[in-house]
Amino acid sequence: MRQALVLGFVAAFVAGPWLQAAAQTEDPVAAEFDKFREVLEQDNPAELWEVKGEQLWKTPRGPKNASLEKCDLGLGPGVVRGAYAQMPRYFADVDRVMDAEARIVHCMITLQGFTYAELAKAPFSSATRTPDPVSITTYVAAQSAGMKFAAPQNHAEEKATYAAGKEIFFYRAGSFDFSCASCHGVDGQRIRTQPLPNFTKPDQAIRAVQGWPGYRMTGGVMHTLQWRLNDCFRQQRFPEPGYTSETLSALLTYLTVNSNGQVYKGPGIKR
Amino acid sequence: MKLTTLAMLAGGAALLASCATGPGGARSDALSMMKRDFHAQGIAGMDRLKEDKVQAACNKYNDNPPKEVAEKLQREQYATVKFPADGKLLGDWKAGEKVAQNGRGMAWNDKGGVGGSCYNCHQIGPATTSFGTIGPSLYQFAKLRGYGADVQRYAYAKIYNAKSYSACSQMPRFGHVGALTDQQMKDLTALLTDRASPVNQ
Amino acid sequence: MADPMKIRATVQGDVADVRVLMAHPMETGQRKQAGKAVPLHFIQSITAQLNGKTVFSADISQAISRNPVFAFKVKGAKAGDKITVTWKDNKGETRTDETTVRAGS
Amino acid sequence: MLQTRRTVTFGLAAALGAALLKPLSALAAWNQGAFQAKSALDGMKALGITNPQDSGDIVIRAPDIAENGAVVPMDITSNIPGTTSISVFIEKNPFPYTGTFEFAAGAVPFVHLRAKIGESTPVRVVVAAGGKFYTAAKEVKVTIGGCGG
Repeated sequence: MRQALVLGFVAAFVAGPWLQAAAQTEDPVAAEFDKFREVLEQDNPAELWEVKGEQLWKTPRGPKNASLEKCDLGLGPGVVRGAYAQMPRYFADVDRVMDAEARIVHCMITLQGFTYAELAKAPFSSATRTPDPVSITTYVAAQSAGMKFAAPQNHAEEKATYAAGKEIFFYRAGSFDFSCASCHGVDGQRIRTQPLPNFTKPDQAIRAVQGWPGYRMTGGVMHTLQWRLNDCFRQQRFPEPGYTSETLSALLTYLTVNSNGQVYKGPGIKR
Repeated sequence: MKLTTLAMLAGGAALLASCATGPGGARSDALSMMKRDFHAQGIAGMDRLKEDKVQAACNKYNDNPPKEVAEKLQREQYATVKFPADGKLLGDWKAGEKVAQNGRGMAWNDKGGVGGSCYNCHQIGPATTSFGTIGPSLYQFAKLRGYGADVQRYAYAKIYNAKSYSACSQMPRFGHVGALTDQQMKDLTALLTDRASPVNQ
Repeated sequence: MADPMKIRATVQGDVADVRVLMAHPMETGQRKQAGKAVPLHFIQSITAQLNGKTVFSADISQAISRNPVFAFKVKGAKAGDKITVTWKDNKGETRTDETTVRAGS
Repeated sequence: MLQTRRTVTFGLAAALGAALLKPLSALAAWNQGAFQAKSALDGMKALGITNPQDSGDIVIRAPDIAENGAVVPMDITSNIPGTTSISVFIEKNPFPYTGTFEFAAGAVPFVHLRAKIGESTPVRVVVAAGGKFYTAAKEVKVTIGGCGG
């Protein structure tokens, strides 16, 4: 990520001469962030939610008093290892493509008897509460750490969903005429000091999905990609996308397929 | 709506066997998905998902419309610019700096327009090093371009409706969509074009 | 009840590297939620024992980050030894977890 | 990494509870006076720290510029023989005294911690060794970041 920042200085900067001089050398701030990012990642509080998520996965809960151990994440009922890196994918039982959290929520509804309304009511973490699907997604994601992303593009619906996701990515609308691509469609740019990876490029798309679910230092809360995309649309000045909706699965299909072949490092730590 | 179902309905199942995209193509799938999946939140209504003329053209041509289309759009957009009734384009650059720093406004958790988010994308004053690079540097804006009325008018109109000069510019149309008040735009114009502004030192 | 800690203890030579993750809000008393200040709520004391003998302890303030992370090193430890960590917060709540020292790779 | 994770044991001793919280001699009680002091100097006074000597044998590894002031990681090591405790003062925080870490027989005088830092500040460390106090400080800058993550 920090490499992109340095790149940003070199490539996008032609204006201020005093800055050009600075651009010749590596950005010391970025280097410093990098160094301590490693320190922070060594002990990541995200692991606390992995533990919690594992318990939630294995404990009989909900009106049907069932565990999630029969939940099919695409590799067969109960198979968790490797599943996260191979989603979003098409699920015949719902005849749509689902990302990991969408599938987990689906399982909580069908196997445990929770309702979508109660799960979607306050789906994002606050200082005092981490919703169960967030912990469970963190657990599931951790079981794909070290594996390569391999979101399938075999079923016709998976291909169509990728294509729709790409359209959504480039769709400019809203008060500020923004699309996802406004910030993430060009190499080497940054917003304030934050590097903006170009998600249309395979080598950079990984930055959209790497490190999620992530422990966010701001607020000290655990967030998933459902939250991340929700907040992107807020900053895009769009209305709000539905939690675990097909729109978000489509966008995640576009981003993940673009990252296929790259290694997922597991739950991360975010600014 | 299931994408395959859409394709089947079109009666083109055989033709589309290897591609489940609906009859209107991926774009139509995407639009119907978004229309169904989004909901109004705070000040952000569902109307925001609809493209206006500029957005439609930029989406259609991948931000690169043919010259004549672009020029027509730019003329139309420039016509939306309402210059201040009192004829004064320069406000207070100090107030402008605050507007430029403020990144809030128009999101569903805002009450309306708040700031200009200028530093998100532009280098402006020399004191702020945490600036974005999505837009060009505006440092020494008038020092490089001149302090005349034409430069002030250009700055004001660009802030009011950036699409007046570049149909598919990534910059929002702050005046056109009511994200900034006349006074805020005057203050920003001063930040960029006032001789006393640190931007021009 | 407080959520469990996550403790990792690996020995290299005769020094055990002990790393602890704690689930705690560490409220400073300054944060506001729905217009009301969230009361001060933070871990005050930490004690770590090697096979029942205290080797490391700390008194801390609310300035320690939310979901605290600590690491320390214990000499004379070997694989199979027990490391026990206990914290106690300003509301009197306490939590103890234990792990076994593992040989480092 | 995964290997290590799986070997970790959880919550086994929850029932042992507060019985284990036997304070070390020097840490008889959580020092309210020191923790509520508004300056590092007052905090030190309340702790009985007097005349700390500057020392090059205290190593503070902390970022020059922290990515996020809510979580500033630091590794503190004392190379002073006979070190019994390390105390940390974040000078510009509203309550600078952040904590004291005590090392009994066998513990290496090292601690990794993560603290909240409100504004750019010196982080001052005081080491107690052989009945004397030693000190060193490291400047940490805190920045404003962008959005998202």
